[in-house]
Amino acid sequence: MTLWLMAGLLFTPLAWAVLTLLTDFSRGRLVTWGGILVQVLVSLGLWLTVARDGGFHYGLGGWQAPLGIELRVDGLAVTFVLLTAVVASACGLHAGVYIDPDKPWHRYFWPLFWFLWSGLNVVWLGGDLFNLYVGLELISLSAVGLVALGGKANALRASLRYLLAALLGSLVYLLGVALMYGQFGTLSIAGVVSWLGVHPVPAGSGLALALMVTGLALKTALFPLHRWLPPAHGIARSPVSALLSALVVKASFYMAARLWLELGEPLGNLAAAQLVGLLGSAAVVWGSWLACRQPQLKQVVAYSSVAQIGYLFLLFPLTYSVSESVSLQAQQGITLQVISHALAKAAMFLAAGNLILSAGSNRVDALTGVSRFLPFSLFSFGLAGVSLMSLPPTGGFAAKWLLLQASLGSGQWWWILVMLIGGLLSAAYVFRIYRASFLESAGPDRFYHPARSLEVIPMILALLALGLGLASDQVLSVMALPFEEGGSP
Amino acid sequence: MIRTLRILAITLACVAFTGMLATSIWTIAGNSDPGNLPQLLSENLDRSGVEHPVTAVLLNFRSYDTLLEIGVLVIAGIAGISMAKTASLEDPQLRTADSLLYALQRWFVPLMLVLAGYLLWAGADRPGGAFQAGAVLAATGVLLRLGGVPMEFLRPGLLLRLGLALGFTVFLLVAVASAIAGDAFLAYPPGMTKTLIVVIESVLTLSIAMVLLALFVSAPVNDAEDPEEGSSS
Amino acid sequence: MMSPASVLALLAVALPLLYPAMALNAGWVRAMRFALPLLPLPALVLAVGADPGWQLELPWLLNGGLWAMDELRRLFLLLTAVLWTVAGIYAAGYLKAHHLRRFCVFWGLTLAGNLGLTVAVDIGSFYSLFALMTFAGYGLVVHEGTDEATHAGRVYLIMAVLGEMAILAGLLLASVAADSQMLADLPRAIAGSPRRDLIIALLIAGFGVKAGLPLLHFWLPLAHPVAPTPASAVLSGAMIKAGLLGWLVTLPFGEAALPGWGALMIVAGAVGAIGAAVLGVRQQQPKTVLAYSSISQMGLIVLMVGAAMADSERAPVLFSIIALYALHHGLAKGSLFLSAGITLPSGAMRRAAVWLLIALPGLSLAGLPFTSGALAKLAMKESLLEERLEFAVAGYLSPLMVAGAVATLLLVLRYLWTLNGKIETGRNPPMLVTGWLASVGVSLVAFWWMPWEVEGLVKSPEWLPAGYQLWALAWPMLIAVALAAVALLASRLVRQRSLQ
Amino acid sequence: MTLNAWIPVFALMTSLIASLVIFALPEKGYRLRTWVNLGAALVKLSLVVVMVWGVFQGVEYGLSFTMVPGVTFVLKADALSMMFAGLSAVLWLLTTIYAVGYLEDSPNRSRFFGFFSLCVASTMGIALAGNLFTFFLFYEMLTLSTYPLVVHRGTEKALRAGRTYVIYTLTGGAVLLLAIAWLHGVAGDLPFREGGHFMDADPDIHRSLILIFILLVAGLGVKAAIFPLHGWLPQAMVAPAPVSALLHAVAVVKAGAFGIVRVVYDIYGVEASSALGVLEPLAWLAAFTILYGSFRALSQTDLKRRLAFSTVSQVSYIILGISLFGPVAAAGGLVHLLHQGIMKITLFFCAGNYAETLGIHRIDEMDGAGRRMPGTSVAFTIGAFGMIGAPPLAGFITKWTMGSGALAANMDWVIVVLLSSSLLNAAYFLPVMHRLWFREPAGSWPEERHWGRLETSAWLFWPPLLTAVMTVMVGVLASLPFSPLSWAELIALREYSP
Amino acid sequence: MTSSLLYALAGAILCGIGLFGLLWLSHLLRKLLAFNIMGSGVFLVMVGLPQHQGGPDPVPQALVLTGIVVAIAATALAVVLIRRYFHLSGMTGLEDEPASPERGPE
Repeated sequence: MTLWLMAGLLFTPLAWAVLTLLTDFSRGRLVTWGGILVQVLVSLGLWLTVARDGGFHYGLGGWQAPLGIELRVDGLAVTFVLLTAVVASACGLHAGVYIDPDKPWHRYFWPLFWFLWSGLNVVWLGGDLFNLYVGLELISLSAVGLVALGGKANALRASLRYLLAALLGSLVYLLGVALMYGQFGTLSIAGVVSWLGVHPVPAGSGLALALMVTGLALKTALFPLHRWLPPAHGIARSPVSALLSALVVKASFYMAARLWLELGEPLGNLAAAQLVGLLGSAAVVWGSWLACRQPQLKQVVAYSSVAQIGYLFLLFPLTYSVSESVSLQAQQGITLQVISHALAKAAMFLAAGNLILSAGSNRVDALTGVSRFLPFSLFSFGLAGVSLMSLPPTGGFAAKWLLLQASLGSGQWWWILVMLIGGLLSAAYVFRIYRASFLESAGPDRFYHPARSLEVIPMILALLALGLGLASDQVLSVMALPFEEGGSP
Repeated sequence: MIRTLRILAITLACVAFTGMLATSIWTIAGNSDPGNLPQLLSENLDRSGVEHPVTAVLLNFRSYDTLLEIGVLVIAGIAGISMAKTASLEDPQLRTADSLLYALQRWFVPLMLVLAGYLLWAGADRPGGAFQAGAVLAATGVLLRLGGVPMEFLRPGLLLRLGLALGFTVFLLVAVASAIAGDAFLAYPPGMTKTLIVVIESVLTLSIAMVLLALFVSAPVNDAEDPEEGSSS
Repeated sequence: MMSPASVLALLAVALPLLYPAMALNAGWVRAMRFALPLLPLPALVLAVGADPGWQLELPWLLNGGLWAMDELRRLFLLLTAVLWTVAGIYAAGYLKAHHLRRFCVFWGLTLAGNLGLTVAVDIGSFYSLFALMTFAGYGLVVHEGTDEATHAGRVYLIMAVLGEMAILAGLLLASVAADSQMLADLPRAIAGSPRRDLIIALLIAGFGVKAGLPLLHFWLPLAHPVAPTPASAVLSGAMIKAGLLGWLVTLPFGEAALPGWGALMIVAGAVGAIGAAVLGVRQQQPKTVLAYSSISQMGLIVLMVGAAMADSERAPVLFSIIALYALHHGLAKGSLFLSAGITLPSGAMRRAAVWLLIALPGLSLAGLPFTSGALAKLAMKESLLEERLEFAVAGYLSPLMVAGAVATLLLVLRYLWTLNGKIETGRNPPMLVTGWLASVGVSLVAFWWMPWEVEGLVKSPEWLPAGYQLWALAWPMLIAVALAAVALLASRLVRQRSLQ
Repeated sequence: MTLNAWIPVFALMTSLIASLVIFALPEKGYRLRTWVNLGAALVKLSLVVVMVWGVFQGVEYGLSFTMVPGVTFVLKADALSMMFAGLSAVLWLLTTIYAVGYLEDSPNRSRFFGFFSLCVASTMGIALAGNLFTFFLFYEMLTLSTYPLVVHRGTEKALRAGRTYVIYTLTGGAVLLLAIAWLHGVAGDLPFREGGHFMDADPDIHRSLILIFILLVAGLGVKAAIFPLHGWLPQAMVAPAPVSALLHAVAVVKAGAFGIVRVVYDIYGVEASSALGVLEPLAWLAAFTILYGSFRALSQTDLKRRLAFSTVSQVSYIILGISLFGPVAAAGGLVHLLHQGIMKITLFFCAGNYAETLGIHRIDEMDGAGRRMPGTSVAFTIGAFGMIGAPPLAGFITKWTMGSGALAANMDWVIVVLLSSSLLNAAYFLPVMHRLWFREPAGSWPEERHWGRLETSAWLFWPPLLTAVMTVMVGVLASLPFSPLSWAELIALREYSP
Repeated sequence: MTSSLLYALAGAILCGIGLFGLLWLSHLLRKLLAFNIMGSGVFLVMVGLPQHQGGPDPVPQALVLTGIVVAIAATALAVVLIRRYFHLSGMTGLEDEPASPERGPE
C-alpha cells in the first residue's frame, strides 16, 4: 500500500506532465483534474498512513543509503506533501479557468505545472543532498518557465533575473554539497548525522553548511538576496504567482531548515544563527515597508512574501543552543508559519488575480469601489490578509504565538519586537488594499465579474488558513509522530 | 568612483570567498573520512547490470536522480519551445550556399551519427552514455539546421512534443513497470537490467538531442521580425 | 393585598407621571388642559385620609423603596396637593393654546416629583423624585420662551444641577455613614459621622438652592416671575417647600446640638428675611416682588430651622411650627401669585371685592389677626422665645422676627402697589377665576378645617388671640404701614420735584 | 460532550452563521436577509437567557480544546460573561432592527450586515472567552470585523477614520499580544478564574507582573478609549449610526473595558492587583479620563462627536469602578458596563434618527426638533439624563453604587470625580435638550424626509424608545433579581469571595 | 597534496572567478558564461575533493554528470530567454530598466 502511495506521489506528477505535454490546454485541463484527484488522494493516504504508523525511510530502486537515494517520509514531510496537494490543486483548478485557453503557449502551462509539483514532492521527501539539488532545479526551471510563459519583455526580464538567482543559489548549494561529500563521504543527511554522532566535529565543515544555507537563502529570497522575487512573483499569472509564493520559496527554505535542524547544532555557530535571524528581521521590516509603497496590487503581495519569508528565518536563532522545548516551539511555529503562509499567500494571489481580472488593471488605485461589486474575492483577500497580519484565530497567529513563546523562552526578546512591528506593517499594507476597495466610486458597476469557481477557490484556501489556527495542535501533532529509523515498507 | 568602489568590493568578496573555499577544501582534504561508499559500490556493481561504475550510479543506484535530470531537460525544452515562433521554420536566409559547409554536412553528419551510437553503447563499460550521445546527436542537428535543413519535426507540434517526452516516458514506464512486477520503484527486474538500461539509454539519447536541438531552434535569430507574438496577450 | 392608601399613593405619583403620555395622541391634547386639576386629587385624598403609620414597601424600586406617611409629611403633602389642585384649576383657564402640550407635560412631571418626594422615605426614590421635580420645573420656568425666561431658565438649571450634586454627595456620604438606604436613619448617622460637618454643609447647600437660602437664592427672583402664573404659584408655594422638607428629613435635628450651624442658619435666615425685603421693595414687577417675598418668608423659616439645629431639645416643637408656617406661607403665597394673573372686573363694588381678595392673603402673610398668618406668626413667636432656647444667638431672634414681620408687610404692600400699576380690566376665564378664588378660599378659610389635631404638631388653632398677642401682631404691621406711607410720600415728592 | 458544553458554541455560532449566510445572500434579498438577521438575534437572545438562568443556578457551561500547543481555546459562561453576552444579545437585536431601517435603500447592505453579524459574533466570543488567549482571538476578530463597518460609507473621511481606528486598535492588539505571550511565559495558560491566580504569587515575578499589567491595560485601553489612547473614537463617529451605536455601546469600547475587568479580576485577582499596587494608578487614570472626556465633549459642535467624547468619559467609569478596591464599587463599575451600553445606544439611535429624518448633524441645528420628533427626543432626553446621572435612571444607579463603594473603600476623591463628571455631563447635555424642547425651529430642516404617520420610519422609531424604557427600567427596578445591578452584585460577590 | 586536490583548489579559484563574473558583469550572456565557469569550478571541487585509496570515486563523477546535464539545460533555457528578451526589448542587461509601463489585464 505504502509503495503505491509513494509511487503515486513521486511518479504521477511526472506522468501527468508527460500526458499534458501531449495535449492542448483544454484537454490538459481535463487530464489535470484527474491528476489532481489522484494526487490529493495519494497525499491524503500517505498522510493518514504516516499518522497511523509513523514515518519511515524509503529507498528508491531497492537501494538503501548511502548507495542509493533514500527518502525520508516523516510527519513533517507528509504534512508538506499534503499542503502541496491542497495548494497546488487549488492553483491548478484556478488556473484552468483563469488562463486563457486560446493562447497557444498556454498549453505548456500544464506540463510545467506538473513538473513543479513533482519537484516539490521530491524536496519534501528528499533525504539525499544531491537528490534535493536535482529537485530544486526541477522546481526552479519549471518555475522560471511558468513565469516566462507568454514571453513578454517584462516577464522575460523577471524570469531571467529569477533564473540567474536560482542558478547561482543552486550552484552555491551544490558547492556546499561537494564539500559535504568530501568531508563525510556520503550524501545522505541521515548518514552525515550518524557520522557526526560517532566522530568529533571536523574543522572546516562549517563552510559547507554555510554555503548550502546561503544558496538556499538566495533561492528563498532572504533579505539582501530578495530582489529577484517581487518582479517574478508580481509579473507571473496569478495562479503561478500563488504557486511560487506559496510553495516554491518554501521548498528551498524547507531544505535549509532541515539542514539546520539536523546539522546546525554541530556545524553552525551562534553568530551565524543570529545573523540569519537578523536578516530575517530586516526582511520582515523592509519587505513590509516596501509592500506598503507599491503601486501595483501584485507587487504588494509579492513584497509581502519577502516579509513573511523573513519570519521563517527566525528558526535559526531560535533553535540554536536553546532548550529542547524552546526549540520545539520554534520549530512548530515555523512549520505553522510555512503552512499558513502557503495557504494565505496562495489565497491572496488568487484573489488578487480575480480582482485584477475584474478591475482590468493591476494598480491598487484601480480597485476603487470594487468592494461593492466583488465582495467575495475581496473577502478572501481580506481573510488571507488576516492570516498574514497574524491575527487570531489564523494559522499565522498560532505561528507567531509559538515564536513569541520561543523568543521569550530563550530570552531573545528582540525578535518579539520584530514580530510585533512586522504584524503592524503587514496590517498596513493589507488595509491599504481594503482602503482602496472601500472607497466609494460614483460610477456604476464597471467591473468584469469572474466566474464563481474563480472566487470560491481562494476563499477555500483563506478559510483553511483561518482554520489552521484552530486546529494547529492537531496539525503539529503529526510532527511528533514516531519515526522508524531505517524502517521501510 | 562608485564603480571603482563596487568593483573593489566585489573583487574583495570574491577573493575572500575563494580563500575561504580553498582553506576549507584544504582542511577537509586533510581530515576527510574515507567513506565506505566506493567499496559498497564496487560490491554492488554486479547487481547493477552495467560494468562501468559511473553508469551504474547514474542508471541504477541513483537512477531517480537521472530520471529527474531528464525531467529538468524536458522542462528546459518545454520552456524553450513555449517561446518559439509558431511560424514556419523554413527560413531562406539560413540556407547556405557555402559549399564548404555543405560538404561538411555531407561528410560529418553520418560520422557524428555513428559516433553518437558508439558513445551510447560504450556507456556500459567505459566513460560515455546517453548524455554524451545525445549531445553529439544534437550537434548533428545543429549542423543540419545551420545548413538550412528545415527539419519540420522541430516545429512546435505534437511530433516535437512526443520527441521531447519519449525518453522520459520510457524511463518512467520502466520505473513503474518494475513496481507492477512487484519490485521497488526504479528497481530493474533481475536479468533484464542490462536490456532495460540500454533501452532507456537509447531513448534518452534521442530525447536529449531533441531537447537541445529544440532549444537551439527556439531562440530567435538576431534580426528576425516578430511582430505578433508576445507583444499582445 | 395593598391597602387603599398604598393604591392611592401609587396612583398619586403614577397619575401625573403617566399623564404626559396623553400628549402622544393629538386628539387628547385638548383634554389635557382639563385634566390638570385632577392630577393631584389622589394625593389630596391620601393626605387627608391616610392612616398614621401607613407605609408601602417597594423592594424592587431602586435600592429598595419605602413610602410612608408621618405627620410632617402629611402637612407637606396636603400643602402640595392643595396648591397644585388650585393652581391646576387656574392653569386650565390661564393657558393659551401655544405650547399647551409641552406645558402640560412638564406640569405633570413636576407634580409627580413634588408629590412623590413628599411621601418617599427611602433615599433613592426621594432623591429621584426631587430631581424629577427640579428638572421638569425647568420646563415650566422657560415655558414662555422669552429671552428673560431663557436666561432665568439657564440660571435655574445651573443652580439646580449644582444643588442636585450637593444633595447627591450629601446623601451618598450620609447613606454610607448610616449603611442604610432610608432617610430616617440618616440624621443619627450624620450626627455620629466623622464627616458630619461636610454632610451637613452639602445638604444645607443642596436643599438650600431650592429653598432660596441667601446667596443660593438668586435664581428665584429670576425664575418665579417669568414662569406662567400658575407655575409661579406652585414654584413659590410648593416646590420651594420641597427644599425645606429635604432639610427637615435629613439634617440631624434632635440628635445633636449644633450651635455653630444653628447660628449660621439664623444669620442666613436673617439676611434672607431682611435683605430680600430691601431688594424686593425696589422691584417693579409684581411677581418679582412676590419672589423676594418668598425669599424673605423662607428666611424666617430658616431662622426656625437654625434654632432647631442649635437646640436639639426644642427641635420637635419647632418642627411643627415650621410645618405650620410652611403650610400657611405656601397657601398664601400661592394665592398671591395667582392673583397676579387676574384682571379686574368692571364695577366699583366688584373691583373693591377683588382687591380685597387679592390683599387678604397678603395681609395674612403679614400676620393679620384671624388669619392663618396670625396663627403661624404667633406660634413662631411662642416657640422662639428667648428663655426657652438654649444657645447663644437666641436673644436676637425676637427682634429679627419683628423685623421680618415688618419686611413681610412692606413687600405685600409693594406688591399691591406694583400690581395696581399693571392690572388690567377685562373678563377672566371662568376656570382662572375659580382657581384663584379657590386658592384664596383655601388660604383664608379652609386652613381652619384642615386636620390639625394631629399629635405632636400644633395646638388646635385659637380663633381669637389674646390681647397682648393682637398687639404683638399689630405693631410691626403699623410700622410697616408707616414706612410704606413715608415711602409713598417721598416718592410723590420726588416725582413732583422731577416734574417741575 | 454534553449539551451544556455546546450552548456557548451555539450562541457564538448563531451570529457567525448568520454572517456567512448574509454574505452569501444577494444584495437584493432584502426580506430574507432581514429575517435571517432577526431570527439569529432572537435565537441568540434565547440562548443567552438560558445560560443566564443556568449560571445563576450554578450550571457550568463551557468547552475547551488545545489550539496551539500549550494554549487552549476555552469558551465558558460565568456570571461576568453573561453580563456582557446579555448586553450584546439584547442590543444586537435592537441595533439590527434599527440598522434595517437606517440602511433602507442604501448600497452595500449585504456587506454591512455580514460584518455586522461578524462583529456581534466576536463580541459574543469576547464575552464567553475562558482565557486570555481566547479573549485575544475574538478581540482581534472584532477589530477586523468593525473596520468595514467604520468605513462603510466609503468617503475619504470615513476611510481616514478607519485608518486611524485600525492603527490604534492593531497597535493595541500587538501590545496586548505581547503582554499575553509574556504572561503565558511567566505563568502558563491561565483560565479566567474568579479570584484570579496571583493571590500569592512568587515575589520574584512581581516586577514582571506589574509590567505585564501595564502592557495589558495599554493594549486593552485602546479599545476602552482610556485617555491617551482614545483618539480613534471621536473620529470613528463618521460611521453609520447603528455602527456608532454598536461601537460605543456594545462592541468595541466595551470589549476593552471588559478585558480590563477580566484581567483585574479573573487573571490577577483583585486582591493581588491591589497588593501589586496597580489598581490605584489605574483608578487615577480612569478618573482623569472621565474628566478629560467630559471636558472635550463640551466644546464639540457635532452631535455624534459630542456623544463620542461622552463615551470616552463614560467607559472609564467601568474601569474606575473595578479599580476601586471593594465589592460595592466593583458592582458599580460592572453595572455601568450594561448601563452605559443601554444609555449610549439610545443616544446614538436618536442622533441617527435626527440625521436620517431631518438631516441634523450639528447641535445648533437641533432647535425645536422635539416638536417634530417627540418620540425620539423623549428617548434622547432620557438617555442624556441617564448619562448625567439623574435619578432614577441607569446612570444614577451606577454613580450611587460606585460612590458608595468609593466611600467604603475610603477613596473620597472619587466622589468629587463623579460629581464633577455629572456636572460636566449636565453642561453638555442640558443645552442640547433645551434646544430640542424650548427653541423654536429655524424654519426648515436641513434634509427632511417623511414617513407617514410616525415621526420617522418605524424601524428607527422603536429601538431608541425601547432602550430609553430600558434605561428607566434598569434604574427603577434595580433591586429586582436579574436586574443589572443585582447581577453585578452577584459577580462582585463571587469575585471578592471566590 | 595530491593531484585531485589540485583540481579541487583550481575549482575553488574557478568558483571565485565565476562569482565575480556573475556579480560584476551586466551583459546577460556574460553572466551566463560566468555561471558556467562557476559551475565548472563546483564540479571540479566535487570530483577533486573526495580522495580514496581505491582511485577515483565514481559517485561524484556520476553526480557531476547529472549536474552538467542540469547546467546545460539551464544554460540552454537561459540562452533562449536572453535571446528572446533581447529580441523584444533590445537590451542585453537587466539593470537599465525602462520605466515599467502599466500592465494591462492579465
